[in-house]
This record gives sequence, structure tokens and C-alpha cells, in this order.
Amino acid sequence: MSALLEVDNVTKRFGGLCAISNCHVRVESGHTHGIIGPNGAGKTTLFNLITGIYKPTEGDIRFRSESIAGLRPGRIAIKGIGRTFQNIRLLNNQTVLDNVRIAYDSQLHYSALDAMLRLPRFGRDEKQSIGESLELLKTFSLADHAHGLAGELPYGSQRKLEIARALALKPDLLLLDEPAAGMNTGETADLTEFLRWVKGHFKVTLVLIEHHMHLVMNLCDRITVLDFGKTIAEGTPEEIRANPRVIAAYLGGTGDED
Amino acid sequence: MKSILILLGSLSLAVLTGCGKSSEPSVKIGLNTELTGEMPAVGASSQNAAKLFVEQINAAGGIKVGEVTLPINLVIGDNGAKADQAAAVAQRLITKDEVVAMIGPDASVCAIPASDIAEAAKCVMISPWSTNHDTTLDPSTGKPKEYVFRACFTDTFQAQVLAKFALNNIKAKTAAVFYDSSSEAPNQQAALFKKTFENDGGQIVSFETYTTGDKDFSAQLTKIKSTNPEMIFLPAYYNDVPLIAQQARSLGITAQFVGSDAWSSPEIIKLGGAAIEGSYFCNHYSTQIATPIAQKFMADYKAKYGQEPDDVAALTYDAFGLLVEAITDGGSLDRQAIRGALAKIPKYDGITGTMQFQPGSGDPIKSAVILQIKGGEFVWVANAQP
Amino acid sequence: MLDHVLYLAQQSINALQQGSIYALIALGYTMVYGVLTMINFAHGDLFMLGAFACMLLASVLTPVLVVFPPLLSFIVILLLVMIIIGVLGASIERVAYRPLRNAPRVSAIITALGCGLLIQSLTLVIFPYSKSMPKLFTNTTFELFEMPHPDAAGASVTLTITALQIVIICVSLILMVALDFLIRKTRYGMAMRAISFDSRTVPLMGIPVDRIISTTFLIGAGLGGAAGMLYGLAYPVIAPSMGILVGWKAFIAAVVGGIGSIRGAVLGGFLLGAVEVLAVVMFDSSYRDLISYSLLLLILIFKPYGLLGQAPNQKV
Amino acid sequence: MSAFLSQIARNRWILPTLVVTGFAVSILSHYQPIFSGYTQIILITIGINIILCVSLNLVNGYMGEFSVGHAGFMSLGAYTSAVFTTKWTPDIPMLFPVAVIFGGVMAAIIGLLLALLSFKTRGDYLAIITLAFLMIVKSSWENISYVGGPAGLLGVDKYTTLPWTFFWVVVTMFVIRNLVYSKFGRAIIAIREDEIAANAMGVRVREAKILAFVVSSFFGGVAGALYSHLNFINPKYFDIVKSTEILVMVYLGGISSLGGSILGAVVFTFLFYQLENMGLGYWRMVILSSLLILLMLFRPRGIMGMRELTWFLPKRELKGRRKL
Repeated sequence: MSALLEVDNVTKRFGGLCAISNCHVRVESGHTHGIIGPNGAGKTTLFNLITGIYKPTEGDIRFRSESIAGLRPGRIAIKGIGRTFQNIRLLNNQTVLDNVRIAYDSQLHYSALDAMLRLPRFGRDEKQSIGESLELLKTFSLADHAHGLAGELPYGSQRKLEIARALALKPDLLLLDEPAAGMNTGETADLTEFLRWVKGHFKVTLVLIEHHMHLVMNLCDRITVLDFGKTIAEGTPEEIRANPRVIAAYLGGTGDED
Repeated sequence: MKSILILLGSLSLAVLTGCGKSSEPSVKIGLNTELTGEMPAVGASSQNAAKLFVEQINAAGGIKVGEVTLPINLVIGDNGAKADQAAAVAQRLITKDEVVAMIGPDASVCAIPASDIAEAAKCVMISPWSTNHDTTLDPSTGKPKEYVFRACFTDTFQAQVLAKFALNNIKAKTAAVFYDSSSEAPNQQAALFKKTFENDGGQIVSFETYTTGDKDFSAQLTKIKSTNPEMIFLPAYYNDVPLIAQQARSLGITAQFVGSDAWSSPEIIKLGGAAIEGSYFCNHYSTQIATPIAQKFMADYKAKYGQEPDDVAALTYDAFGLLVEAITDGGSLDRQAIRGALAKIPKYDGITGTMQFQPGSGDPIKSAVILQIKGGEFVWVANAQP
Repeated sequence: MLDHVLYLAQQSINALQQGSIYALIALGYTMVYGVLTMINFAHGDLFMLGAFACMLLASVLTPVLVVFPPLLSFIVILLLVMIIIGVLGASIERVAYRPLRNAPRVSAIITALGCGLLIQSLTLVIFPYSKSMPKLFTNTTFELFEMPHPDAAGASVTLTITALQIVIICVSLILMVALDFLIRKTRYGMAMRAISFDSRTVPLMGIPVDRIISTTFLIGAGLGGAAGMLYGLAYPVIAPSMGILVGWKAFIAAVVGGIGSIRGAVLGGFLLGAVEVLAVVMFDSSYRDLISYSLLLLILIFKPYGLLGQAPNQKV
Repeated sequence: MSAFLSQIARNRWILPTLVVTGFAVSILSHYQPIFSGYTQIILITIGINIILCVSLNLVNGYMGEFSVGHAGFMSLGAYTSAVFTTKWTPDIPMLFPVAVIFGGVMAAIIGLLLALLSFKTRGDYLAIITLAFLMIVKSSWENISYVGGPAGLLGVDKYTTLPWTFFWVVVTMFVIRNLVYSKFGRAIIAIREDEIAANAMGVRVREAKILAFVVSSFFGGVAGALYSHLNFINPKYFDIVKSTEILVMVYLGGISSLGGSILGAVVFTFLFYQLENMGLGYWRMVILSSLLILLMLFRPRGIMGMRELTWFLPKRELKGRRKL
């Protein structure tokens, strides 16, 4: 079977500096894939490339073996790639419900005319979107805050909501940018369980950037290690643990010497 | 909430002060004029003349309507020299304040929309100063409007006068025209002058425009200079002319300036200075060939406001004169009756000369004058009979 | 042939004069935008006040100033005008804009719009009629060149420049160079550039943001006032409404040059002047606005952030 | 008291009742002299201004862009519809509604072009594009002799009546309200709040922006069409000052609030004429502008803020919503 997501020899330059160079990532469908690496290794840049916020300078990105490099971000999201952000990006002045609904809207097919003239289809779809969004919130036990402002949620719930919002797109691939950021060991353990549950319950493939090695090692089937924008290793947790270049990179040695 | 309170406060205040009209028997006459906006000097003159007239009539007891004599109650509306506001003010005067007739607006851009309102409401309107023929003509039918009159000549006549003067007196064979293309009266005056001047054998060597609000005309003037005309026709309002003239002179243009009645405000002399010295323009009357009536008016006006009345003032005064004569002749405050009497006035001796409405039209038959700006005042040069 | 050269030369002098004034005003817009990313819609009316301030000062100070040579008195008045308008601009910022620093940006813009309207209507209440500007010095016309007109006997083709035009062009050039130096070489300039680069982290670096912003308004408005005065002298019939059109045009100039960039504003100003004159030279003058603004629009389409502006750095 | 008010605010029947009675009265006033001509003109002007405000609010409020070109769209609608009724189908009052729609469509087409241009730039640059557009449109009318050039288009029949205005106000409110509370409305709000997050949520940014622009300019054109069949039009009327006026009304009432737009239009128009009525001359603008400044200082988001009249909220959106 072919990979769900292939980042094929991608390079991204900002003016002079090269954030990502000849990067390879291959995510099998159904896996949980970890992306690790020291700060500034270009992990988030990689996510921005996959989700279309940046366009690769060179190389290609394939989702379900169809090239998505250079598509507009909105389109890529609809193709089934959801994401969360390192620093949470909810619509803080909108209600929790609306945050989910806006994502869910991409499933609704009524036209602008249906909306403006309030044709039956419009009402149907809207009701359905509210219903299903509330359902989603229930499964994330956020339902009782549904009509509060997203910005007023506690930090943990905001993280959850961001994931719920991404899942409202009905994605096959979910990109999580440091989901455990700012959590203590206990919370991280819960998160591990939570992510397992998400993976099982929504049948999504997870790709996560994470610093908590413990979480990554527990959760991930495969791991890619980035350093200075290069893939320096890819493999199972065991292989990665044993990989000298990874250790070198983490101990601050220059990772790309050989 | 605070702001909401502020709003409600000002609103209710507006309402209270807005509607508090006393109603002792009187003849309500509306004045719809340009107090604010592009040409406040015009509005001011108009208002001054109106107030002077009403003061004098009321001092003498009022107007004789049938057997009763009633004072005039002057209702003033400011149209801001804008078309839509002119229409709204006309509506207000005619339908809300229920005036027997409306004087003004002065500028064509306001007079045309206001005239539609007056015509529709069957209420007499006399524009003192609007020379544009669309003011009294219904554009869709081409027939004259029934209830709309004016106290001045039309642009068609003015163009003939100016073209003749240019050819015969100034002896100019070539002329340039430079005007504000986004302003009502100047537009028509420019076009008509071009037509008549060329018909009478002159040659228009350049026809340049600017837009309202421009202050730098050097580009167009340089262009005009390169065509080397003997005279330049400037149908522009009093606050543009001085700038054009000064810039033309500093570009070394020596041609003679000729202007339309849009020039005629004392302001032009204040602002223009040396640059417009010696220029000619067409006007509705001259203080120097004034009849006894005019003499008296000028004296009163000067006494009250400390300045010479310009033609807008004189024309407004005449417009009121015409209206009052119509009211006394008709002996009734009914709008229809006033209209009938006004159209029938055989011959009215006004400040701006004798006038008489052409049969079935609101345009009076009256003469124009050519003035020259000399030593800081308007000097009479010639009369032009229709 | 030669007469055509003279014609074009004359037109370029005209363009230079207009352009220098547009540039001076555009500077005010661009500076404020640089530090606050806010469009100061009151700027056009501060410009207008510059002309009125000059008129009043001249009438007040003439008895004092007759003793000086005209050029000196001109400079004195210019400086006074710049100070007055500058202070006014800064105080408007203090009273009307600063309280809205954390409100949505647009409400600051609308407040600016309101301030502009207020200034304009108050001036109208005081000066309902157009005023004529006093002459600060005799405006002699120099005939640089003269030749007989090729196809009209007796007439002549001339190339003229007035003392006023020379003064205006020189003064504005001097001011622009001075400003450019201020921005690039002084601590204030660095701080200002820092703020416009990243307003969030700068306070952490111990830069007194409020003072820098006030200074920016002071300078920007001062330049606007100077422009107004020069404008008033060049076109000596001044009216309270004169700020609207010129203001908006200068704003366009600033954006075409690349809003936020000082040199861009200057470039944009001169470009606008040139384009307007060129449109008249090449086409019927009634097409002037149509052509010049279509051209500017085209420039913006091909260089979306202006000629010298750079795209804002968007953080993800 | 406030309890009573909130009762009124939550009653679902009041709005429909108001609409129906409004229709009835306006139609009646066409045959019976209920209002003086002056009152009628003011009511119609208020109606036109409401349409202008609500439609501009879509772009400047909900989408959070800053367009200053609304007078331009107004003029497009005004001229095209006027040409339609006076030159192509003279003296057929039946076709007035068609003319209005035609005007709107013409404005919408240009709106589409402008929207496409707007993707080239971001934020305040839109202000410039719309500004340049405004000047270009004005100057174009001045140079097209077919529509009377600078002198303006004369002899347009006065078809705009109170019932028609009311009808179009209701249509505008209905359409834009539905749009705002649909996925498209949520999309443009998301774009305003955080374009990148919106992208990640699968919002089709371009489609949403184009839609907002087109609808906004369409109703701008409709307002223009109503204006041109009430007043004499010349290019000068549709200038930057007119655009500013509309902006003031919108922000006075409150961005992204339909109720606010109505309030803004009513308050501004009413004050504008009332102050003229009081013969205040230039003080009129002094008062209005200081009112605007005060309001912005004390309520930076306008009278209504971002809040909405409960009447305008669809039922489904009301469920469980906290009391406003």
C-alpha cells in the first residue's frame, strides 16, 4: 500500500536562509507518526508547507499520492488534512460552537443562492451542522461550554477544542503541533490516552510534533528526526533511540556530519 | 451606554427645536439658497437681499392681498450647493412649511433639481441667478415648466452677448476656453460660447477643462499658451478665476481674460488683485448705470451690510419684487393664482433693468451688461439688448 | 522643434512644483503609518490649517517682520507654522488616537476621519469664504528663455520659472533630505524604524513608544503644515475644503510609493505630479483623473506593496 | 423596565409585524397624504442610506476590510438604471424593478473585478484600490456624453416611491441577514478574525471574499438606482465625501451589526436634515463630526458594538445563546 502523505525532497528558502532542505517524510495510513528535532529544526515550517501556508521552493508533497504542493490552504484542508497550531489559534471572539461549525461548514453543499433566499436545503444543512457540531463537542465533553466564547475556555479545553475543530473537517490526516506543550507529566499521560482514543474513534492518521520524548516513544509507530531542516533519521522508536546522529543532534553536535 | 444617551439627547433636542413654528397670519415665502458649500458668497448675498426686502415690506405694513395686508414670513433653507439637499430643502419649504412660493436656488446645479420639485408640487419658484436653460425647460418634453421662473437672462443669450463683444469690441479672432468641467453653469456657458463664437467667424484654438477643487492649472495653461490665443474665456466661479489668472500671467500669458456672470462677486476683486485687472465679463446689472430704484436699493443695502450689492443680491431682490407684484395683482395666496398673475406681469421695473416674461415661458426678456475690472471695482463698459 | 522642447521643459517645471508638494504631504501619511500602521485621515486637514496658520501669522507679524529681509521672514513664518501644526498634530494623537491604541484599528481610522471633518467644519465656521494668501515676498517671474512663436507673428514662446516655484521646490527638497537623515542616522530614527518593524517587542527593549509616536506625529504634521503653507503661497486662494482632494491624492502617492517608506513617499509624490501633468500634455485635460488614477492602479496591481514598500512579514 | 425591553427584544412576532405594517403604511401613504412630501423624502433617504450601510457593513464590518469606494458602486447603479429607464425603455414604469436590478448587477460585475484586484493586495491597500476606483468611475461619467457628461443625467422619471424603497430595504435586510448567518457569513468572520486559522478550518477564503464583495456592491448599486430615480444625478455627487458619509454612518451604528447599520443610517440622516432645518449652517458638520469622535472614544465599536438585535438572529442561532 502507498503512503498517505509523502514529503518528497522538499526545500524551502526564505530569502537567504534555508528552513527546510531536501526533506523526506513518509506517513503510512493508519500510523501515528512523530516528528522530532531540536528547536529551529524546521518542524513547524514543515507543517506550514504541508498545509499550504508556504509553497515549497523545490520538491513535491503528495497526499493520497496526489500532489498538493502549491494548492491554496483552504483547499488542502478540505482534501482531509486537519491541523492544530503550536500557539493555539482559535477564533477567540466566536463561540465554541461556531469554532467547530466553521470547520464543519466545508461539508455543507448549499449554494450562496440557497443561503440568500433561504431555500429549504439551506435550513436543512444548517440544522444538521449545528446538530453534528454539538455531537462532536459532546464527545469532547465541551458541550456545556458550546455557547461561551472560545477565548474564555481554560487552556486545556482550548487545546481539546482545537483538535475537535480540526476533526470537524472529517480529515484522514491530523497534524498536531506540540499538543503537550505546557502540560505536566500527569496531563501528558492523559493526553497520550486521549490521542489514542481520538485515533481509534475518528480513524485518523496522526502526525505530531512533540518534545516530550516519553509521549512520542509511547504513541508513535514511526518517527522522523529533523535537524537544520534536514531529515537525519526515520524509523521505529527503537531505531531512533539507537541512532547515533540523533543523539549527536540532541547533544548539540553537528548532526549532518558523517 | 453613554454614547447612546448623548445621541438620544441631541436627537430629542433636535426635534424640540426643529418643530416650533409660530403661526400668526402672514405670507410665507421660502428662500432656498447656497449658504454653505462651494459658493457661500452667493448664498450670503441672496440671504442679505431677501432679508432687506422683507424688512422694507414689513416696515411698510406688509403685502396687500385682496383687502387684507399681511406681513411676509421669510423661511430660509440652506441647500449646501448640493443637488440632493436643494431638492430636499425645496420639499421642506413647499410641503412642510407650506410657503406660497419659493425664491431660489441660485446655482444651476441646485436650481434644476429644485425646479422639478416645485413643478410637481405646482408651487411657483423663481430662481434669481440660474442661467442654465434646463432650469425652466422640461428635458423630457422640451416644453417650458409651468411654475418655474427666473429673474435673469439665460446662458444662450449670455453666450451671444459675449461672442459678439469678443469679436467686435476686443477684436479677437482666436480664443481659448478654460472651465470647470464638473460644474453645471460653467459647462454650458463654455459649450455655448464655443458654438456661437465659431458661428460668428471666430476660432477656438484650445478648449481645456479642470475639475472642482483643483488649484494648479499650470499644465492646462501651458498647453493653452502654446496655442497662443488672443483671448481666454473663463466661465468659472469667483474663487477659481483669481488662481487661473495669476498662474496664467506668471506663465507669461498676455491674452485678454473674458468671463461670464459666474465672476460677479466682490470677492473676485479681493482675491484676484493685479492678475485680473482689465478683464471683461458679462453681468446682469451695473451699479454705475443704476436707475433711481436701483440707486435706492444700493444705498439701503450698503447702509445695512456695508458693501456694494452684487448681482446675486440685486436679482434676488428683483425675484422678490416680481413675486410680491404677482401676489398683489392676483389678490390671493393661492399658488395657481400667483402663477397666473406672475406670468401676466406686463413689464417690471427692477434693479437689474426692465423685464417681462416671454409668453408661455419662465425666462424674462432683459438686457445684459459688460463690465470691466478696473482699479478694484466693476466698471460699466456696454449694454447688450436682446 | 525647439518650441516643443521649451513646452515640455515648462511642463516639467509645473510637474516638479506639484510633485514636491504632494511628496511633502505624503511623508506625513507614510510616517504615521510606519509607526502605527494607521491611516491618519486628519492629515489633509492639518495641511489645510498650515495655509491658514501662515495667513494669520503673516497678518499678525508683518509689522514686526518688515525690518527683516523677506526671505528671513519667510523662514521664520515657515518654522512657526511647522511648530504650531506639529504640536496640533501631536496633541490630536494624544487626545483622540492614543486612547484607541488597543481598540480595533479601524475605529482609530474612523476617529481620524472624524477629526478631519471636525477641523474642516470648525475652520469653515470661522472662515466661511475663501481667503487670499498674503505675499511674503515679491514673486518675480524669471524668463529663462524666449524665442519667437513659430506660427504666430509677434507672439513668443518662453520658458519661465517664478521665485516662488524655486523656493517651494528647494524648501521641500531640503525638508525631505533632513527627514531622511533624521530617520536613518539618529537614535529617534532607529527607534521609529524599530517600532514600525515590530511594535510588540519594542517596548520590552526599553524604547519609550509613546514618546516616539508623539514625535512622529509632531514631525509628520509639521511637514504637512509646511506643505500647506507652500501650497497656499503657490495658489493664494485658500479655503477650508482645500485639504480633502489634495490630502487623498497625497495618500495615494504615499501608497504607490510604498506606505511606510520615506523615500517611497517622496518618489510617489513626484510620480503623481508628473503623471497628472503628463496626462494633460498627452490627452484631453478632461481625461486627466481617469488616466492618472488608472495608471496608479496599474502600478499597485503589479507592485502590490508600492514601488519601494516591502510585504509585511506575516508570522504563523 | 429592562425586563420589559428584553421581552420586546426576544419576541419573534414584532419584526414581522413591523414589516407588514410598514408596508401597509408606505403603500397607503402613496394614496393618502399621510406624510408631507418632505417627510417622504427624508424617509426614502433614510431607506437608501440603510441599504448603503448594511451592504457596506458586509465588507467593512463582517469581513473587516476597509473599502472607501461605496459611492462608486452607488453611482454605477444610479447611472446604469437611469440609462435603462430613460434611454432604452422610456415611459414604462412597469420596468422600474428590472432597472433597479440591472443597476445592481452592473455594480456587482465591477465589484467582482475589484474583488479580484483586491487579492493582489492586503489590508489598507484595499482602501487605495477602492479610492482610485472611485476617482476613475467619477471621471469616466464626466467623459461619457451619452449620460450627460459632467452636467449629469436629466429627465429621469421619479419612480422611487416610499413603498419601493421599503421593499428594497426589506429585501436587502433579508438577503444580507441570511448571508451573514450562513456558512459564508461565518467564513468571512473567520477570515477577519484570523485568516490562517480560517484556512486551517477549510474556509475557501477567495470564494468568501468575492461573494461578500459582489453582494455588497450589488446592493450599493440598488441604493444608487433608487437614488437616481428620486434625485437629479451628476458625477460630482458620488465623490469621496459621499463615501465618507456612508463610512461615518456604518461606524456610527456599529460594525458587523445589522441593527447597528439601521440605527446609524437613521440617526445620521435624521440629524443631518434636522440640523439643516434649524439653520445651523456649518455647525451641522461640527456637531456630527464631534458626535462621531466622542462615540469612537467611548464606544470604539459603534452604538451597537458587535452586538445584534435579537430580532435579526435566526431561531436556530438563538438556542442556548446567553442573554445579550
